[in-house]
Amino acid sequence: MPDLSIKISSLYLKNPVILASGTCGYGIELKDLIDLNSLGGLCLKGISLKPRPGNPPPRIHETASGLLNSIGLENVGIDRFISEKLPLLKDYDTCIIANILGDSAQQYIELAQRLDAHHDQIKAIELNLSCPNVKCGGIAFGTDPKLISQIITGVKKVTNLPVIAKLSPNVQDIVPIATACEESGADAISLINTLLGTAIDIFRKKPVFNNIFAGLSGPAIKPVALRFVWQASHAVKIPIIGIGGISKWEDAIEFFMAGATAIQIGTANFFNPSASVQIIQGIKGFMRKMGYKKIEDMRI
Amino acid sequence: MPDLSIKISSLYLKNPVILASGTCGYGIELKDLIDLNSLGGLCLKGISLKPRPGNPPPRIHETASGLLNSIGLENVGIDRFISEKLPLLKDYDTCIIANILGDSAQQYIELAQRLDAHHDQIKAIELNLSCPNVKCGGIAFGTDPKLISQIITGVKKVTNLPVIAKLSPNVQDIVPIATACEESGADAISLINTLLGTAIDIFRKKPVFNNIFAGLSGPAIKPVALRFVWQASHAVKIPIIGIGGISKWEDAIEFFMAGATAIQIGTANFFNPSASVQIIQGIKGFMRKMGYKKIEDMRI
Amino acid sequence: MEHFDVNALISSHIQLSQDIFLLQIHAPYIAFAAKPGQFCMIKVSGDANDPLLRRPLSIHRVHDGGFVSFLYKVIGKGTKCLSEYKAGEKLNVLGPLGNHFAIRPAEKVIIIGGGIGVAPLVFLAERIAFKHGTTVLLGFRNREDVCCVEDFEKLAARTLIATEDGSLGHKGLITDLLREEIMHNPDLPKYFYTCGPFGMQKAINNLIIEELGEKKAHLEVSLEARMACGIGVCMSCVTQARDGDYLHVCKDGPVFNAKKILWK
Amino acid sequence: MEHFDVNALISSHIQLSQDIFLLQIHAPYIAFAAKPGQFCMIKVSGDANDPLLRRPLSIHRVHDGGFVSFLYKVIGKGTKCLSEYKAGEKLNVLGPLGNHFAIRPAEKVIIIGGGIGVAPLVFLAERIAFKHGTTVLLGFRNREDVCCVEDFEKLAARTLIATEDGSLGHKGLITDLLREEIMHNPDLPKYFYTCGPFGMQKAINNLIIEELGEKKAHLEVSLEARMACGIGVCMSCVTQARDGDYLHVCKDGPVFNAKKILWK
Ligand SMILES: Cc1cc2nc3c(=O)[nH]c(=O)nc-3n(C[C@H](O)[C@H](O)[C@H](O)COP(=O)(O)OP(=O)(O)OC[C@H]3O[C@@H](n4cnc5c(N)ncnc54)[C@H](O)[C@@H]3O)c2cc1C
Ligand SMILES: Cc1cc2nc3c(=O)[nH]c(=O)nc-3n(C[C@H](O)[C@H](O)[C@H](O)COP(=O)(O)OP(=O)(O)OC[C@H]3O[C@@H](n4cnc5c(N)ncnc54)[C@H](O)[C@@H]3O)c2cc1C
Ligand SMILES: Cc1cc2nc3c(=O)[nH]c(=O)nc-3n(C[C@H](O)[C@H](O)[C@H](O)COP(=O)(O)O)c2cc1C
Ligand SMILES: Cc1cc2nc3c(=O)[nH]c(=O)nc-3n(C[C@H](O)[C@H](O)[C@H](O)COP(=O)(O)O)c2cc1C
Ligand code: FES
Ligand code: FES
Repeated sequence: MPDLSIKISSLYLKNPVILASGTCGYGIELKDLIDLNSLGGLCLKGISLKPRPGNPPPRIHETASGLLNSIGLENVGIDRFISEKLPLLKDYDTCIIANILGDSAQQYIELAQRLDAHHDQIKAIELNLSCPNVKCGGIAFGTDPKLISQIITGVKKVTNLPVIAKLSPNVQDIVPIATACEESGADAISLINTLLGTAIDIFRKKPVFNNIFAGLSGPAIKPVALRFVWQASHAVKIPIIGIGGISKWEDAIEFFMAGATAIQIGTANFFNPSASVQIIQGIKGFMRKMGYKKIEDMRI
Repeated sequence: MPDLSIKISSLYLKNPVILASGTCGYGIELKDLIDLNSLGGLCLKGISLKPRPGNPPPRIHETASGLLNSIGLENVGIDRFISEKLPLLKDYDTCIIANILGDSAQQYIELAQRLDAHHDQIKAIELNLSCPNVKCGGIAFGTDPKLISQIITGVKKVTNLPVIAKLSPNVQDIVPIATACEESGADAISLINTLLGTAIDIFRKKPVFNNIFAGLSGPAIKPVALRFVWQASHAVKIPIIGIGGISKWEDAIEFFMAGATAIQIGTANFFNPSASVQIIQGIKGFMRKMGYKKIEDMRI
Repeated sequence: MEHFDVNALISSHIQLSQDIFLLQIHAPYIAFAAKPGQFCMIKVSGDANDPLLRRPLSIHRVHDGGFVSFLYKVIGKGTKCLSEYKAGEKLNVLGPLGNHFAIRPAEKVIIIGGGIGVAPLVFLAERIAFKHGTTVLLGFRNREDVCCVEDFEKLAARTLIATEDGSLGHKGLITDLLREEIMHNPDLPKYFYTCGPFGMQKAINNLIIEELGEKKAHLEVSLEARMACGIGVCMSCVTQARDGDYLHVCKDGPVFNAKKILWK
Repeated sequence: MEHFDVNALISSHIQLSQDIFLLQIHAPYIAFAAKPGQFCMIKVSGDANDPLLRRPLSIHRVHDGGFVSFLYKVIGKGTKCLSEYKAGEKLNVLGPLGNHFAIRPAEKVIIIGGGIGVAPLVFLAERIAFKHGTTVLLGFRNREDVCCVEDFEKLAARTLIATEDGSLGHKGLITDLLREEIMHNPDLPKYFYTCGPFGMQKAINNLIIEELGEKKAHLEVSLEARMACGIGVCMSCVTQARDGDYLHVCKDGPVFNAKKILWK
């Protein structure tokens, strides 16, 4: 019987399948459709200090095997997250990961501090580092190793929870960035966030999205995500959580072989709410058939 | 009646639809399937000084709405290109663009010089700048504005043919690179080349490709390509040739609106050899219906 | 709200006109739980990834034996794909989703449908009209687009039709019918339901407020939005509320009190 | 080599066994131009992009009236998609592509097919066996996989079968049949044709060289490779030649003189 459990620093997951931030809401919405207890983890919708209304519609646009989104990080804010959303997950036995975002390093630190007080329920903090840094003219944190180090070091000071740095793929070379994460104490790296893309409404002669650019996700981006995971996992020793276009168990195996310790399912939840559960079953079946005992045995 | 013709410096194209390098062989192979005379241009398979055998199989792998390729730039070399391939296109009335690649700036310059002698047939030279630079430890030329400038300046010295710089999308910011092209005298920029990706053969537990990484093309990458075209066309004044996932006329219009002066059709030629011809018809129909007179009128 | 993700057998699939199709599936769980105004998310490309997302379609009717039907118009890639499915094949269907119309006494309601927006209104009329009669106003572009008239008539509903080109019924807009209905009917019903294009629903809302005043205008509208998940997790399906907030059409709707909506 | 990209009507599509299908299309241009050993590239996802590429299938037979048939095995996503097409629907088909088997006098040839590799050999036998008889050796994994036997027998071919599990014909490999044929047949035919898995064709090549020597071994093999275009423009379909060069299966092949191939 294969053992699907994995460890990411102090974090124990019964299996390596996590729902990706922004694609499973606050978790509870899925309770009718899948057994939340069967999941390795749930990475909840990105949370900011203040509530964010998000962007005006349209917020999504379908592309070939992909999805462009410009949700604008709509969320209820940390206060309502703690008072209204977290309690709903009390009785579930899955690892809850909070995903946070800020305009400045200080905001990430403050959010981490607030969440740390709820370490009975929250088992790890994922830093969404693909947000534009307001102080530095809107450049995404995720492209600057120095800024990333600053955030991670600051966050590590205020919490003992494992800290996962979620990286943007819109960079030339992931290696210096992954290395900066490792050196500044991140417990794991998750990647990729969405690829920057755009679409034009040809009949209105203007970009589909108000912000012009949007984030591309879904099966279309899997080959690119897998490449980033390979590159990062060959550059650092901390665990990598692979994300990007995973919709079948075969995809998950590819990520494990490329060096991922765990994976997250994003867009697939939309078109197949049972994807995560089917993927867990599929991983188990493949490991049994091929004689793999642990997830890490699959690493090339 | 809309006028589909465009100009790229001294280059006149009867319409803005060009077949992309590496996806139309040496052109002549397509003569049974499409009327080559109806095309704006033909960008032939990338040519090097010496013949290149290419990579061992497998060389392609299908992904969701995409194609990974690791052809390894197989080509007959400049000598046979000139003696055997070019003559076959003599009687066609379409704009022939030669695509060249080298290990060093010197090689690009030498190739351009050789091709310049055939300016009766060759109407422009496209520099494939996504090749690894052997002298600089294999970093792609396309990621370094200084190297790019060096190549373009050198090439411009040896030929009067319009020079098109074909850029790699595997960079964080296309703006400094596009600007470097413009400043060093490139007549146009074409983008994007393929996105770096990979795939794993899970039953053999190894990467599908010998070189691990391969280039992703096809409809999957269209949103990313369109984003690069938008960014580049808002940064420089020289014409942009949009490439990436174009398979329908609607796609082409999106690229024109995003700022492209012309477009290239790549992977679509494989699954629909008539794509280019259908796209030309579709562009014409759309312009007529919407009252656009020139391609540039569509620019947002 | 309980919902189910089922792999349902297509029991029939009929082309009603050039671009309108009637699809019936066997999905007992959904049929049993469904309420008028709710919708389903349908995977139209089998195991393939293109088109990627499910498509939202209102529940048109439910039938004895656990059958659910959808009435839809082919407008793009996804609905085209769906139209190619044949009876005997299977479809992934997630539902019932969203909130629903409030059920009111039949003599007090007017149902107003525009174009393919009539789809959910038959189910509503069935639930409402049971033992009663209802007034139904339907607007279409032309004769070709007209559908569901017999469905409403079978329910003994008083069914009035407007077409823009006058090829059937009143020549003009549905608001013409509605204005007349309001003006010539002293014994005015209190509750209005609509489904159809945003512009049409906006015009109806304006007309009702104009004629009856804010206070007496009870209008439930069914809105559309681009949806990725249909279950409230992706935040993609927003429409703007009058108070400036965003409403999520898949969860807070698709049925809304017209007063809550920013009709811009 | 002339080829055509046609939108062909499916005239019939029959499931022969668990995973083997016989597809017939109406494509007069292709039918007329086709030679045994050539193949077509078939778009299996209509206008959708997933699966993206066309799939190569050998021309199984051509029929009077401009019909072309394909015999294929469902092995993955693309062939699964193809199998879902119904008679009356249309398919984009590009062909005929590649080179072809050389036609030799029937009494001098042996045709050897393995598994679904028999597909192009029926067409070959038809062209060769016209007025003559041919020896055909067929190897399969088991009884379930056996196909085309009657096709060959109808052509008055001497058809011998081997199955790995012995569920039909000789129990063992096709090379057993071939060795026997060579050993017990003093009046040996000079030309061999094969199509099937690479390993099988390699074994056949080895056996023939072993038994007859390099000089007398005239073997034409039909190879497979992953193809994007099928027409020689993408350079994806290479197989290695004995002299170290790469051969392009879609243009230089799919039929090769076995001596040219690096049998690694
Ligand atoms: C709650 C709800 C109920 C609906 N009920 C019905 C019904 O009963 N019958 C019917 O014919 N139509 C109904 N629609 C509209 C239907 O969902 C769209 O016509 C359909 O999604 C179009 O898909 P397409 O791929 O053919 O079009 P495309 O334009 O190619 O679609 C592109 C993308 O935009 C989305 N989209 C396009 N039009 C709409 C739209 N009007 N609403 C929401 N998303 C859209 C698609 O889902 C897809 O993601 C309903 C929509 C919603 C939100
Ligand atoms: C010249 C030629 C003629 C052929 N004739 C026949 C025939 O008559 N009958 C038949 O059943 N099969 C034939 N094949 C094999 C057939 O093309 C593959 O079985 C088919 O492409 C598998 O596609 P898939 O999507 O179902 O499988 P997947 O494994 O999902 O395909 C993934 C990718 O690999 C490629 N691929 C997978 N297997 C093969 C293969 N064996 N050869 C080439 N590409 C492959 C696919 O085309 C696709 O691009 C032929 C192949 C070639 C090259
Ligand atoms: C609608 C949507 C909303 C998302 N919101 C967030 C978010 O709030 N925080 C975050 O870190 N990532 C967010 N993401 C990114 C996903 O978590 C994931 O990294 C990305 O979609 C790639 O994975 P996929 O291809 O499996 O979807 C979002 C993605 C989508 C599609
Ligand atoms: C099989 C293949 C071979 C290619 N060879 C070349 C080449 O030799 N030179 C070059 O500049 N680009 C080459 N390209 C890149 C294409 O020209 C194009 O930039 C890329 O495929 C994106 O466009 P598409 O999505 O329309 O295919 C190749 C692409 C493919 C798929
Ligand atoms: S469609 Fe996902 S939240 Fe409404
Ligand atoms: S398949 Fe494209 S060259 Fe052979």
